Amino acid sequence: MPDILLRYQAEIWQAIGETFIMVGVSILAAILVGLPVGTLLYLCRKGNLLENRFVFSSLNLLVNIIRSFPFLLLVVFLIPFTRLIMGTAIGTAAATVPLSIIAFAHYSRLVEQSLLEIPKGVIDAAVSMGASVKEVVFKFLLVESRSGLVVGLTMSTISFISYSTIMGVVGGGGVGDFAIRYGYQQFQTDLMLYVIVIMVILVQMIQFIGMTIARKIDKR
Amino acid sequence: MPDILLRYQAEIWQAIGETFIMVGVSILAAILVGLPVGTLLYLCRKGNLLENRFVFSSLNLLVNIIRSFPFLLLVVFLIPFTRLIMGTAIGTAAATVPLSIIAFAHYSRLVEQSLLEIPKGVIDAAVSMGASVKEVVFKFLLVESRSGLVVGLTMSTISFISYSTIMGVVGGGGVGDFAIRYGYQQFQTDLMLYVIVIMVILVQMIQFIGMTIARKIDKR
Amino acid sequence: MIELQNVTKKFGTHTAIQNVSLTVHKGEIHGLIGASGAGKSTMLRVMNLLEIPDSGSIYVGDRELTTRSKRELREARKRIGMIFQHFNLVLNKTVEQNVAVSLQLAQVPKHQQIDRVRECLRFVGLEDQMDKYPAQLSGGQKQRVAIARALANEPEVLLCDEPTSSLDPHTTSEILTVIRDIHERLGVTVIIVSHEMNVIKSICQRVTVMDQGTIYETVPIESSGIPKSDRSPERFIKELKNDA
Amino acid sequence: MIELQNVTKKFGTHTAIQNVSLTVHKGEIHGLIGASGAGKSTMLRVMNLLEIPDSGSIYVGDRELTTRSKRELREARKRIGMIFQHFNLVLNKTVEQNVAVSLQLAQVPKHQQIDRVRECLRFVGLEDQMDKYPAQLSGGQKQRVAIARALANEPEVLLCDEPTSSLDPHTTSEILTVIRDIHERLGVTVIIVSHEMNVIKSICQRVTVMDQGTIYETVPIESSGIPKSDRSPERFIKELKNDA
Amino acid sequence: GTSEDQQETDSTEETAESTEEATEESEEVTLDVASLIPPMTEILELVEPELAEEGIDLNVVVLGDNIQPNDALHHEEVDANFFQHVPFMEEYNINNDASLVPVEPIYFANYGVYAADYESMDELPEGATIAIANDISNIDRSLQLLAQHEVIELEETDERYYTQSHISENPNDYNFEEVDLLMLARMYDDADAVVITPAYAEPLGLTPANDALLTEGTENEFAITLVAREDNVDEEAIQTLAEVMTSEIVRDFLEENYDETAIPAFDHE
Ligand SMILES: Nc1ncnc2c1ncn2[C@@H]1O[C@H](COP(=O)(O)OP(=O)(O)OP(=O)(O)O)[C@@H](O)[C@H]1O
Ligand SMILES: Nc1ncnc2c1ncn2[C@@H]1O[C@H](COP(=O)(O)OP(=O)(O)OP(=O)(O)O)[C@@H](O)[C@H]1O
Ligand code: MET
Ligand SMILES: [Mg+2]
Ligand SMILES: [Mg+2]
Repeated sequence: MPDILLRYQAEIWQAIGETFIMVGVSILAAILVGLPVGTLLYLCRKGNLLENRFVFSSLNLLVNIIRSFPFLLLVVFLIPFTRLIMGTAIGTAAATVPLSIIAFAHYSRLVEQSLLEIPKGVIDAAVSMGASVKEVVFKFLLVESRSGLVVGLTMSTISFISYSTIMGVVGGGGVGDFAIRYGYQQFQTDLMLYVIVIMVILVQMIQFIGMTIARKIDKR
Repeated sequence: MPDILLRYQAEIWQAIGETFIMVGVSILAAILVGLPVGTLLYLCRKGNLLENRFVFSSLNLLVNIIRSFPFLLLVVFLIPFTRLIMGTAIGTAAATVPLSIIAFAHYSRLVEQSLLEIPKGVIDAAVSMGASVKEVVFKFLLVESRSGLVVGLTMSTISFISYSTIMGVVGGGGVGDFAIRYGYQQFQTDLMLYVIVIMVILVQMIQFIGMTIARKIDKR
Repeated sequence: MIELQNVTKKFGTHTAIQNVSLTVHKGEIHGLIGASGAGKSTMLRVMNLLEIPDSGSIYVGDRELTTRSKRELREARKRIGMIFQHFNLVLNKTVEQNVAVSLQLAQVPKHQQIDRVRECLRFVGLEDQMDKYPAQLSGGQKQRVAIARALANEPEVLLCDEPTSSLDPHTTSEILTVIRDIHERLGVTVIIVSHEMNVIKSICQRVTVMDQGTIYETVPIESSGIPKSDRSPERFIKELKNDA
Repeated sequence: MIELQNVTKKFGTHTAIQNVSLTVHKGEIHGLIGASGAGKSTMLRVMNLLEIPDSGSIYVGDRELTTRSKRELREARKRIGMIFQHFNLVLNKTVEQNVAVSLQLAQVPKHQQIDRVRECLRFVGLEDQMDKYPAQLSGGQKQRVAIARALANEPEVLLCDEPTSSLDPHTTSEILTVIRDIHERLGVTVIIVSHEMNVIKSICQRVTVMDQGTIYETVPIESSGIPKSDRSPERFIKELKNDA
Repeated sequence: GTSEDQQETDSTEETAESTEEATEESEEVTLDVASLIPPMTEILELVEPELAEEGIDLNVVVLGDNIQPNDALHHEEVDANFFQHVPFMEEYNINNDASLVPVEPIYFANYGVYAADYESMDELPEGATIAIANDISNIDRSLQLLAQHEVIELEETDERYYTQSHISENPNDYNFEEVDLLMLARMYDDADAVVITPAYAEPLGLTPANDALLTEGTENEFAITLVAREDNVDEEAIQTLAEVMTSEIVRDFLEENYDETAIPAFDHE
């Protein structure tokens, strides 16, 4: 292992840990909030099961507002909110708040897109069996789109890593911030490149795992 | 119109212009490079028409590397390259180089995902008619996935706006940078909010146009 | 049991069903025939409100379907089984899961589900394909899964859109026997769309002929009975040589 | 014309076709029947190498198909029309475009394409549905588009997987007449999978019976001719009452 | 008419020649100067007309972080930059094999310690959290400021910069939280105290004179300085720029608008 990596070993491990926390929480937010919101966007769209102009427009606007904000400004804008629920606006834990919000907005769009690809016949079958909307979602839509949802979550996760990079601004840390601070701002170009290699490996792993799962569960 | 907007009118229009240039070029790159790369990723994947482990792994790695870089560092990393092809590394024109590169990598994944959703029967039909790979792509795959491709391009475009925000670092300008510079760094919170409203409107428009087109061309 | 009153359904400018009135009696097996594009599938889809008519009313049992609450409509649909022309299986569920889902929706207790699924799959001759996914099945096997799914929940009404379109004569006989059995045993009302006159003639009691979105005529017939058959390939040879 | 030698095709552990040899003569209409899951579709798909066999060889014309270059294989496929059991239409293309694409692939000059597409759609009775998309068609209409597409390019070999499975008797007669016509006029070799004995018996000259992935027997038959029919609904009534 | 035409042509030629000469004498020079935020950018804009009179076309290139202005200068994409203090520039030179040189110090950004809830350093409770910038030269600068006022003690080191690891005495057990420059001011309500430049304190309505618990003053090496390259520092245009930036106009401007926050550095020469 290169000397410089050994020298910064402790910091790098810590940064990796911080990235895992930030990205992990983002993934949770994507699944727990993004998945329902994306599903609602789909269901409330014109012509679909829960067609509802008001809910659709509101959610659509909310997601667009979040995605419109320059991410840095979103972080700043959310500081009071972050402080409210985390007690502080700085540090890795605090950084998970804006990350989670961008995460759910990001993933909800990918969920919506995946659901749009489901053949209408499947929904016909579900409805004809007397499935409630909840049952249509859980027993049909999510089953039939599951590989698309996993591919989407894989893409989102990789984006979350990229977003987490900016969280150095509020002391979130993480590998990306490490690369920027030590590598770029302190001109340790070799260190920066090593850290980027670490990030590439991380991303390759996520991509590989995600696509493998997606292929395994795709029986169509 | 609020006073402060009037006062900064000229700058804001210029920033909007810069954003249009940066995002416009990104969209071009997404279509001209991202679409072919995403299609190749799909075609070369195991079990598909052009199955080719080497091409697939190379492209996959390339896209992952681009997406792994903290965007700020990608911009910095590409400076020599940008200087080579644009003559300078600063300014709006120069900013389009890293943006185009992230754009193609970003969109290629969404293209790949859309193509993965195409039912296998369509490809069977194409192959049985003696279509060459090129014909399969142009006369079948792209036709059948076109609405997904438009939804994806819409999502990508919105991401490009978000990425362009960071281009202030190399003097790229744009609305996002304007909001950060005047609003955030100089604490003109009201100006910042107005500019963000402009961005939200821009994003809403893109989303609306994109989804409308997608619905119109989806005959499935 | 099922009554359509002056039902019209348009797709854009095209009128798929025009001012149709039809009564299907409780417990009968009712055939629906007509040229391709005559509106047969649309008729079936209107009967469980999968397609909402532009005008007219639909009675299933005693009450108008369109006036029911969402919950009541769902309950009504659970008692109406449907076999789709294009099967509409869930591609990411196994054969077993595709059939089980209709039992889950009807809140059948878990331990009963498994037995019932097996029983239905045995009916259609697929008990050994339980763990396959639809993409791994032949056309006829897919169709049989769709039939098993529709039967699983012991519906009061069974809407069948070309239920035997991909089935060989033996399997067709077996499926028709199953349909007639549940009809006799449970008094199920069956509406069957088919282009195969043999199928219609073998089990239907009344047949409606459709023409360009309207009902041309409804005639009672004497069902001819389901031809005997077995699974052996000799049958094919015999039949080829017999009445050529 | 088409010869399979010792062809075996497995899906995972399941053997769909086991060591099958079959010769289809140039210019004959050859039937393929057998129970659901017997391997009929797989046989057809092997014949144009859509399914690559695990062992054995396939001759189409004079040369082995598996040894050809990609380009030669494509050219060979252009002369083999195929009607799929599940149609496999391009859902984002109109009826017209779905048919035209096979002409485009064969580099038919543009101005001839339009006439040819119209002609084929007239054969299948869809000349007035040119601008609809598949999702707007009934099951039988979709099937007829698939037939028109396969015929458009005047193939030398026509592989038909249940080509009339969703068609009413009249349309079936018409389609069979079209197939027999091009067979007589152009000497097209036709292989037809169908579970409807009437269809097989009406136009086939030889019939192969499949059973569990193997060929049980191939028998020559005297084709009975295609029953006359017209499009009127009275026909249905007549047939219902006739031989009940 | 021929001779008249002749004459006319001649005279046109002459005029053309003379214009050419004129341009040569006062040739339009364009100076690209990279900068970040006010007051730096404002100072540059202020002197623009002065330079125009001298035939110098000043073009302010606004960039977004603390590295790019030096990179752009080093790679000759701009002719000078104006955003940093000399130690920061030296650090860049060492790491990038560059030869940037200071031209003229312009103003002191009077670094200071501010607290929302406390009037003086003594009120700050034990274990309080003090937010400081997170880039190496500003960590150094913040720690030096605190050491200067004996809030902490720093051990001797031959490294270029002091970091938290060099704190040898911290009698009040303060916590130092490193945050991005852009976040520092927003930590004013969050941390017990922040160490910031006046440029960031001003929008909070804070000035070094009235509100700072401690300030750095002007006895230090941290004046914001106009920087050029070794190869162009002696060029007339750069020197002219330095001249106008140290003129009375700039002094008046700073004193009027940035009293206490940006203290002119050029009278300390
Ligand atoms: N992709 C696949 N994976 C696994 N098994 C398959 C696959 N395709 C077909 N099979 C199996 O191979 C056997 C033959 O299938 P095939 O589609 O050739 O039958 P078929 O004779 O056309 O039947 P049908 O008349 O019902 O269409 C079936 O048992 C089927 O389950
Ligand atoms: N979604 C739709 N949009 C537009 N037209 C439609 C749609 N669905 C059906 N149609 C048209 O309505 C008519 C009746 O269709 P339907 O599917 O009911 O016919 P069918 O009697 O079931 O025919 P088949 O025997 O071919 O299945 C057809 O002409 C068809 O083209
Ligand atoms: N940005 C600081 C200021 O405002 C100085 C930057 S030099 C690293 O004074
Ligand atoms: Mg139909
Ligand atoms: Mg088949």
